[in-house]
Amino acid sequence: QETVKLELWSRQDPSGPLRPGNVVKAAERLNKELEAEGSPKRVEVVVRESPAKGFDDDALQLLKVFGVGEGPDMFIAAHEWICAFQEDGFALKLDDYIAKYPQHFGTIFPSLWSSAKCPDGTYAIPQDAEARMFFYNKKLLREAGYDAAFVDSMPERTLSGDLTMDEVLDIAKKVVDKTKAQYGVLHRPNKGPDYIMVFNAYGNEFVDPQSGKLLLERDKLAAAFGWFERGVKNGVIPANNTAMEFDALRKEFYSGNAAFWMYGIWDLGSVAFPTYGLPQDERAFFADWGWIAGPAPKKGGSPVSLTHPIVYVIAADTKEPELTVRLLGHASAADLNTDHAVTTTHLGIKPEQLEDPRYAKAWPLARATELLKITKFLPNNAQFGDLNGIIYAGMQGIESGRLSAQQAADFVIEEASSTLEDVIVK
Amino acid sequence: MAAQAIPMASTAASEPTVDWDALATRARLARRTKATVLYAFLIAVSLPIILPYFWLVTIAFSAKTGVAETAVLWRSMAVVVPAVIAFWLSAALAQSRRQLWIGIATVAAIAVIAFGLLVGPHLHLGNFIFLWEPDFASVVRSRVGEVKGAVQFPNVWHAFGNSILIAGTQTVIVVTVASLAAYYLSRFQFPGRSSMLRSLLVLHAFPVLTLIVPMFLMLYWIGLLDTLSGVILVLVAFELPFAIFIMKGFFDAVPWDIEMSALTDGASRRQAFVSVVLPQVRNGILAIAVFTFIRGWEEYIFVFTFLIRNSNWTMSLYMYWVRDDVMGVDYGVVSAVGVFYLVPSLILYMAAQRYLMQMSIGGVKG
Amino acid sequence: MAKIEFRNVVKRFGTVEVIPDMNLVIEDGEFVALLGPSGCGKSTSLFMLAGIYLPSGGELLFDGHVVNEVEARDRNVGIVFQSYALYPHMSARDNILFPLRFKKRSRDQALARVKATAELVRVEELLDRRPSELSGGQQQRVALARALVKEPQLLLLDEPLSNLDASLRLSMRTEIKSLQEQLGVTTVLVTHDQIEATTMADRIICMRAGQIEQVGTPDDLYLRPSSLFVAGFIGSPPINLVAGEAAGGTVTVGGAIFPVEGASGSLTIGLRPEHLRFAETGFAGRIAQIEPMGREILYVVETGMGAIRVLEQGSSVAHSTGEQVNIDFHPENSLVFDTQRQKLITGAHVRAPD
Amino acid sequence: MAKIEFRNVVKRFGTVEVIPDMNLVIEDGEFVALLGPSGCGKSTSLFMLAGIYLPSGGELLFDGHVVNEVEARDRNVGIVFQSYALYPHMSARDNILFPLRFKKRSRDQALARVKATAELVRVEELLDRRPSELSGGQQQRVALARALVKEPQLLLLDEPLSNLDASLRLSMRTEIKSLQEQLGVTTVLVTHDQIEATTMADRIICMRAGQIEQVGTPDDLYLRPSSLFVAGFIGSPPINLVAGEAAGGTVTVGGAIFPVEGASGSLTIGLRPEHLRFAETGFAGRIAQIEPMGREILYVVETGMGAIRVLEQGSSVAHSTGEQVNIDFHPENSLVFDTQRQKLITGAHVRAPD
Amino acid sequence: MTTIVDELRVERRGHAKSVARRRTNFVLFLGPAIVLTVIFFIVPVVIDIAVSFTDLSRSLRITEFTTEQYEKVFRTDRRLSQVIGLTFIYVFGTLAIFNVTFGLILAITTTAIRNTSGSFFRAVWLLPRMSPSVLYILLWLWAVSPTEAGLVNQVLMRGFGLDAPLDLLTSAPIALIIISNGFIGASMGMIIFTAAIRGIPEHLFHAASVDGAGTFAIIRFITLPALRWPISFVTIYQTLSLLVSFEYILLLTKGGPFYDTTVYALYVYRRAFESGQYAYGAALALFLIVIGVVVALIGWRFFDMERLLQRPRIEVH
Ligand SMILES: Nc1ncnc2c1ncn2[C@@H]1O[C@H](COP(=O)(O)OP(=O)(O)OP(=O)(O)O)[C@@H](O)[C@H]1O
Ligand SMILES: Nc1ncnc2c1ncn2[C@@H]1O[C@H](COP(=O)(O)OP(=O)(O)OP(=O)(O)O)[C@@H](O)[C@H]1O
Ligand SMILES: [Mg+2]
Ligand SMILES: [Mg+2]
Repeated sequence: QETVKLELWSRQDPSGPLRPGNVVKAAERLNKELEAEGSPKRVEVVVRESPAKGFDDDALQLLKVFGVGEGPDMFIAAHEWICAFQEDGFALKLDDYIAKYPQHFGTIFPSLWSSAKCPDGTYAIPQDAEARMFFYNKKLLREAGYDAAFVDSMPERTLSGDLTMDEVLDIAKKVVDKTKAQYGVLHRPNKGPDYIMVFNAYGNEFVDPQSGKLLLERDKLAAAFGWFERGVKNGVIPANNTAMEFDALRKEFYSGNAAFWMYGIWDLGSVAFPTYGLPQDERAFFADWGWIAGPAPKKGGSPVSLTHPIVYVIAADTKEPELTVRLLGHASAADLNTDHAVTTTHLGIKPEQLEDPRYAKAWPLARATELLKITKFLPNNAQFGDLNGIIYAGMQGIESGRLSAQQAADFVIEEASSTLEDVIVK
Repeated sequence: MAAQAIPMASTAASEPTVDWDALATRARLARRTKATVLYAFLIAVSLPIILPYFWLVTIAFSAKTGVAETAVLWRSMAVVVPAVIAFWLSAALAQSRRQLWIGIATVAAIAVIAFGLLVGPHLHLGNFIFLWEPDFASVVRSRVGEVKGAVQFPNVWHAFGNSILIAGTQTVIVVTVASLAAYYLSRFQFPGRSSMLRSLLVLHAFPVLTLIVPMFLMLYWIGLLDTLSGVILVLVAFELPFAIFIMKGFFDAVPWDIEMSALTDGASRRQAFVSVVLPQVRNGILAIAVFTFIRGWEEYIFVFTFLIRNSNWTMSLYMYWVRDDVMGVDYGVVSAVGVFYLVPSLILYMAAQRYLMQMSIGGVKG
Repeated sequence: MAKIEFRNVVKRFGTVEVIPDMNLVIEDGEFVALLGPSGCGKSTSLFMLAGIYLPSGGELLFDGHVVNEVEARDRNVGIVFQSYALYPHMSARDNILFPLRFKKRSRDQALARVKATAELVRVEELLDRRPSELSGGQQQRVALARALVKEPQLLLLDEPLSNLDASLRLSMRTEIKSLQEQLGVTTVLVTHDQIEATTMADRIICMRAGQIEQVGTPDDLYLRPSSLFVAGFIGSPPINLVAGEAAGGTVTVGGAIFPVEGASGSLTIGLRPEHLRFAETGFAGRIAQIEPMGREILYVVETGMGAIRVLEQGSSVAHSTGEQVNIDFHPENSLVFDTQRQKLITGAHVRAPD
Repeated sequence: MAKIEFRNVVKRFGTVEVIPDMNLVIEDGEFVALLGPSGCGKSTSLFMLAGIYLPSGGELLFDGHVVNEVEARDRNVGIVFQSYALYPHMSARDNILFPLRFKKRSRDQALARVKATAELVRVEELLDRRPSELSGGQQQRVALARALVKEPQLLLLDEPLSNLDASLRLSMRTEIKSLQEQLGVTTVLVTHDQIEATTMADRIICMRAGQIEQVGTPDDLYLRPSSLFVAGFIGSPPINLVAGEAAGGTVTVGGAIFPVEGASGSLTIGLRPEHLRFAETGFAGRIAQIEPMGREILYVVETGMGAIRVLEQGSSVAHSTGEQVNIDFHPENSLVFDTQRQKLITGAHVRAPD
Repeated sequence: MTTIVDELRVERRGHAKSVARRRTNFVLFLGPAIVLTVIFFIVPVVIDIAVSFTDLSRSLRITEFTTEQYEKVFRTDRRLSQVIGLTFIYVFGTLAIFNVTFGLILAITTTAIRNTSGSFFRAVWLLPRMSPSVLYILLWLWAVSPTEAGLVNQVLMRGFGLDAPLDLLTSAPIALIIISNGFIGASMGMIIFTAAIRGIPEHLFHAASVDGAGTFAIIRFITLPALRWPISFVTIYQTLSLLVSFEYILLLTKGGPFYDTTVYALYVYRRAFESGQYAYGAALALFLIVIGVVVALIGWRFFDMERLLQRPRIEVH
């Protein structure tokens, strides 16, 4: 018998302990399979825990580690980073393997696969997905004078393109004006994916479909920034949103002091229910709370949602690519993935999971899966992380009153062109 | 003494009469005002520091919901502030030692009872769960469902051990190396002495944190990447200039004649260093040991960057981790970890406070 | 100038009582010396006068007014420290000028005073130098000028000469003394050097462990020390003290028997080395050691009652070690103390046995 | 024991030449004093002997061997500093034991030696105390024990007494002297106190600005100072020095004319205060100041040639200020110096005018 | 009894021995420090310089040697001038308000009261320095939280009747980084000045008060002149510290909002580490190193640091 040690690089992430955990469990299944095949090999997974704060730091650290040839056999990453690894030849191209193991990979949502692709092929295996949305407080809206029908129909109106971004601001404004609530719309106070949804709504795709290079369109940027600018001017988005603590923001929303909260579905499971005691029963929840997708910029436009899949990537230089692929295949098994999904309120990757009673019981997942239809991804560009930092700085500039929307767009373009490579500006 | 005109006598006669009583009253007033102003000022500027730390402690021992609340802080302050004032007053007003003890005992008793009644019911140790339940995060989150097979929740004792190891080893090396170098710099004539001292200052002008990538490469080349020794040696190198500077000051202050005595008594300079000079700079050694330890204790960037395979948890990273707020933070636990994190440095600090105050630079006065 | 009075003055540092109860009057214009061994509280008393320490009890009076709480700067006192305490970053001129800055006086007037005072102590040439560029004696003078420039009511000198070398000490002694006479300022000199005290002061206050042992003129202390302590402390080479038991008009000391007048019981007899002389008669001994001291020679003589120091004038040694000698003295130069009470028995004397 | 020799020893600090050219022989077992004003290079010379400073030139010999480069620890030298330089973190015992640590000797043997040495300097009771718990004199003794414990060939004393108070200084002086005689160790004492030098040393080396001015017995230096510097430096109260112009057997000083023998040109005449006496004849003056100094009285007399100090034995003042007096002296006690060269003119004397 | 000079051998070989000893001592005492500093400090600096002439990127690959990074620094990076200006404000603000002035005030006031009380207040002010940085900044974040839960806001709103919570992180970020660094910086000055004040002979204070000086005159004429050198030292040393360190700012504001608190050193970090442009970071860092070295050398000259070197009084090795 021969034990093959496979190293898995994983960030210490309380939001997903089963991402590496499932791989460890998968080893057992693979070993049984190997035993059955009569293979002498047995797999042991060694988890390398990275204490990085956030996926961006983690990816940068891992790139360095690969740079000196100390990389693991496989790693967990945010999908937008995979091309950075691919460009430098650290990631294994997976198209052939995926085709070879349909029992593992065949049913994964095709849309998720697109988040695992670089220009020349597939380089990762989707591990999970989620949905980002605008949560809203129905009670406050009703207090502000909107009738229940209006409030309850908002999700459908959004999906049909009838509710617009600016209407959200108007509703929020009314809430701020007419109720005791202090805030209209709150968003995360650090660099991250959710607010990109707003940019997506205004048509920013950030990547040139032909070349795969970063693409910045001044007018669309300015339009998106304009929404933030109007929000701040109306007193709907607080000028100090980016200075607040994450938990303080949540507290404001869940304790009824804000109309909208732009974040992701897992927040219900990890914070809203346990910490702020929002009703865990589906009907009770939707009586006072709800969520909408990212609305269209103007009536009749398309709404958006954003998902930010986490993926498994295999190192190009692993000695056992075949075994590693099979291992990750087992880790992607529907039951294991559902474990992850229901405990951390993330979305599954396979349609089978929807049948799982546990999944159905976790109604937020089931309900949010609808959004996958309109969901978008961050571009899989190696430099997107940097660009996002610049965009975030632009938002800070607007919210703190230092920049106008147009200036923010100019700032992003200028900053990106001078510090990033191959940026196409339109 | 040469016979001189006496310039004094002329004016001395016209000296105005002095109102001694008025002067005494004025002096008494001035003395009291001065003391009051000084204490008021110092208390005012110290409160902003004491308050947050006190808050941290009250949250750690009282928070139940995981939200940072101040109710217990203010309740405790309502007990502590009058108690401190009462202590002060009883110390100032006591006429004898006996009265002093009675006063202090009374105040202490009242304070303890008041504290027990007002704050006591709110206190609990639940937030220190991480000490005995390494998997506490999953316990805390069991409200979302059981998380099984989580391989990755770090153990606080592991982090604690690593931090102690890094900080302790690094302190020992820095103290040893810096003492040797500072002694030589302070007491030996050699070519390049002045430029050596100057380069210590110049090294201080180097932005250490921007050298991480060269360091990373460097450690990789010499095979120390991913070892604790690598991290420790890097920390040592960056701490050395400051430590040498301070130690040199202490060595400068050691009287020359005891070293001369040791030499004529038959010691070599090395022996004199060890048996006579070193014991005189004990305070300095303690001072830099404390500073160096704290520096190693709080280190996170190097640990994070240079340890890539080992399970490299340190207290700083642990603290980071419990604070990670993407999924919501339990401030009670964060505070408890903070208190736990602060304890070793506080103990060290209390023990060495006296010595820290004796730091001076270069032994040069004025 | 000022008349100074300590009335039951107490000084405590924390729980340590350094001065238990001090009573003393210093007359206007007087020059007194506080003399005593190290740590007996001389500087402490001085600092209370200066206003640097506050008395813990009792009353301190200047010209009849209680000044316990009056601040140092209001007392108009000049002080010279052992270490001179010149301000190191100021020139000699600025040092001397310093006390005048706080008086309402025009700068020109002040400078004129500085000049006059500097001339008085003869440092007018050195006014531009920093203290570090002055020799010890020059620093001493500048310090004196600084103390005198504001025409103090009271001049305090805390071991002002002890950092100077022998010859400088001698000349500064003379200078300070004559300056004080010239200015008539009440002066308190602190010293543990008895020669300094005896040569400079009108009266000496001999202290011991916070208590005043004796107050008197130098002669009083030398010739009529009120206690064993004072007798032992004053005089160099020190007095010979031998213990004996008196009964019936004689006192027995070691082997020797002395006729004694006016005392009995346990006695201690004090004989000053310079009052002893070699003679045909007297008590017998053997010269153990000879020590030429310039213009005097000190002989240590082994006698039945222990080693006795004898001081002879002159610079030529007339005796040799091992020689058998007899020692004689004038009865009126002998001091007799009650061993128990450590006090002088006035009027008692011994005579050398024949 | 050792014979010490300086042969053309030079010492420079950087560019400053502190000792330009020193030649000196110290005989085996001799007790010499290095005497001179502050900064004249006494300690520097001593430290070269100890092996702490390296000579910049010339040769330093111990018993005929050049030791310039020999390490301090191989020289077997004992040293006592002004500050005592006891190791503050060690008990008195460990302090004394310290030098023996570096010798091959069993611990018991070493402790026995410590005990013997401690008894020698009478600190056997104090061995367990830390230096901070000892008085100045006790510290001094422990330091001495430490220097002596290893039976040094050479004992160096750098102003060992200057931190002690007057009476202690006196007794330590005697003790050190008799210890040295007892042990016969070659000893070099550094001091700027002439009394210390004259009472303790067999020979005095009088230094000035790095140069040896005169080497001789105390009497040599006192009675036959080879230069004005030595004459002025030695003697207390200091010698009276008056400048005059000599021609044809007389020297004119101020108003007075003295008969002079064996000299002419610009002269400086030195008259020690204790060699002057009030008499019927002699040069005239008026008493300006009287200073009782215990057993002697110093008179300052204003004369035609300036203020002249006269020292009279005895303690009773026989004259009063303002009195007109005549001053006389023995011709052989007068010193005549060449003002230009600052050197003594041997054989030349003056007589008091009648 | 041993002979005074053990052997003639010693005499002859003395010189050779002393040279050898000189060398061994140098190696023994300074060797470890030099080796450690050179390998782990100087060599990285040299590598950094080399890196700045490459295109080293986030996977540590070098594809070409180029001066392009410097062109970026001097040509295209428009943010730089603003960053340098801010750095200037930050360094001198912190220095002037806290590290020197407040450190001095603390030293003077705590030495003016009873010693036990004095050391208590000094201990309080040392606490921030003794706390791990992550924790210290966490407390700050909680304290200045822009909601009503923030400690500052609670005090201001309840104690002083402020209406709406203050948002210091947005409205006064520069002040905030100056204060948070200053709370730590002041203790260094406080320690050194306290030691220096204690070193002033007590007699000088006594002499001055007898000479008529009041409290302020004593500070002005006795204390301050005696502190001239320590003040110079703290000034130059802390200027350098502040110039090159950014840890607390990174933790507190991450350089934001926008670029409002991005001082030069943090700018280097943001450029190099948040986006992996290591070569560009190296070029920027080099510029900072040059500035730092120049400041250090000017300080050395200006404040006469040479005085730190007393001539050794023992000449043998
Ligand atoms: N500030 C103080 N705090 C506590 N004790 C003190 C203080 N100043 C003096 N003492 C103690 O008071 C006693 C008397 O001290 P003081 O300085 O008056 O002695 P002194 O007679 O001047 O001695 P010396 O000749 O050594 O100067 C000493 O035992 C000393 O230790
Ligand atoms: N290490 C040194 N470097 C430079 N100059 C020195 C050094 N040691 C002494 N000197 C100078 O050499 C001269 C002689 O110094 P030394 O200490 O020998 O004098 P000294 O006669 O012992 O004086 P004192 O009586 O003051 O101790 C002085 O001018 C002193 O400044
Ligand atoms: Mg005193
Ligand atoms: Mg000397």
